Amino acid sequence: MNISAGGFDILLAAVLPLLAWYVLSTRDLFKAVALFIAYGLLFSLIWVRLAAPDVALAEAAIGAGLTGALLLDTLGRIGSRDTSGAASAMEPEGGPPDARES
Amino acid sequence: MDGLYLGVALFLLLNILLGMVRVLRGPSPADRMLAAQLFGTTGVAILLLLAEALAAPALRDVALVFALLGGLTVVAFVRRAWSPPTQVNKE
Amino acid sequence: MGIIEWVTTIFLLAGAFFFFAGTLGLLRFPDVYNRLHALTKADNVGLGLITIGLMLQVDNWVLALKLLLIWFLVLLTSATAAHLIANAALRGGLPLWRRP
Amino acid sequence: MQQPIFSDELTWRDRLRYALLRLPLFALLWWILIEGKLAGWWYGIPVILLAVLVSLLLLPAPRQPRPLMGTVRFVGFFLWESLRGGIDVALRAINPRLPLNPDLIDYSLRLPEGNARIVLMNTISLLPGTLSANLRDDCLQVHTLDDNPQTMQSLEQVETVVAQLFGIDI
Repeated sequence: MNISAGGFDILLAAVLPLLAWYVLSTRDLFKAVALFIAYGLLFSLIWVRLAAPDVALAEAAIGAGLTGALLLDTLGRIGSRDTSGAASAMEPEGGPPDARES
Repeated sequence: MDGLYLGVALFLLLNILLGMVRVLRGPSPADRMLAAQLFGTTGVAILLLLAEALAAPALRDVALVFALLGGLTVVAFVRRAWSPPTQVNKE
Repeated sequence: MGIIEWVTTIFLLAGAFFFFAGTLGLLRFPDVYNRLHALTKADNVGLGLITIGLMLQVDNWVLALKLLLIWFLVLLTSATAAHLIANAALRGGLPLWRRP
Repeated sequence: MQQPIFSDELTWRDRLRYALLRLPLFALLWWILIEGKLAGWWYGIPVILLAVLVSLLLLPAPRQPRPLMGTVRFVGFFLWESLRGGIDVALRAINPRLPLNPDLIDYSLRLPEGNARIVLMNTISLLPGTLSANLRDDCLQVHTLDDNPQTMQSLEQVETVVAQLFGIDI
């Protein structure tokens, strides 16, 4: 039991700073938002391990969910096409796809 | 049994971290949004296991929130963030 | 361990396997549509198996109902989310991968 | 958003009837959520009433009574097929040769517009090898993992089961 629990904690503690670094350093805004949502949910797991389920609830709902949705909305308004990665990914690489314009 | 619960929970956490590679690599925004879904389902499973192992029933409510938030972020993504060039913004 | 413990163990391990397969599909499948298949279906079966495994262990049957409710909620949201993402990708013109 | 809050199609007596029908359902849901404790009712009663009100706003249309056999058959079918779907995709994912032959197929719906279609689309997304991608008029675009003639048949089968769930003849 101790090994698994210890491994769980160490893994969380090791990955979270790395993820935080990625969120801050990435140039692609959309990628940053997606990583931020993942970061919030992992953070909520940390609160769970610290025996604070109420804080975990708040972190998941406000930190990841609500803030994530607001950030996505903001991104839509400022136009995510300006950022590097999102723009290039939107262009179909070869010929028109099966998508029909709706 | 608690050892089994924690072991499976650890395995699922490793699974999420492996899935994060897809978020980092993309290539499209839709690929990255799959992370929300990954966390929605896998996070719920982890929390249910921890609730049993740590005898903390409140974690089931956290799992409930996880389940709802995955859907919420995906809706926000589809309706707001990702307005494809072919589609005229009708807002 | 009694028989119920063994059954729970089997269900939990099977569930973990499906989660692993889902992640594997997420990494290996060639485009967003295929990845959606892998993630939605494999993870839902995984969560379902883990839910059943845990339901066998609870001492209060209302709790078992709650676990079932949570699973049903995840089922609903992930099916809807998968459709929304696929729809957005299609309208956004993400090309479909076909076997060459 | 231009619609009035309550649509005028229903009389207040009808609304009261639906509210009374839904009340025990939401009470049961709350009871499950608080894990059968008795202490939560002080918050519970207002929340349940609010939930009934919101449900009347969001889903005012009266539901036809569901045929019981159709429901049972649907649940069984759904559980079995979603298990098959999970196994199918898991085997594809762990197979080193990655046996995928994806395609986008058109399926013309026989079900009428409404909730039945939503249930059908969500069900298709969880069944083996199919994912509903786009709905335009009566044509549903379905993404399949493996393009073979059986897919059409299984789609028709799903539609039949969903139609039975709603008691619709197609």
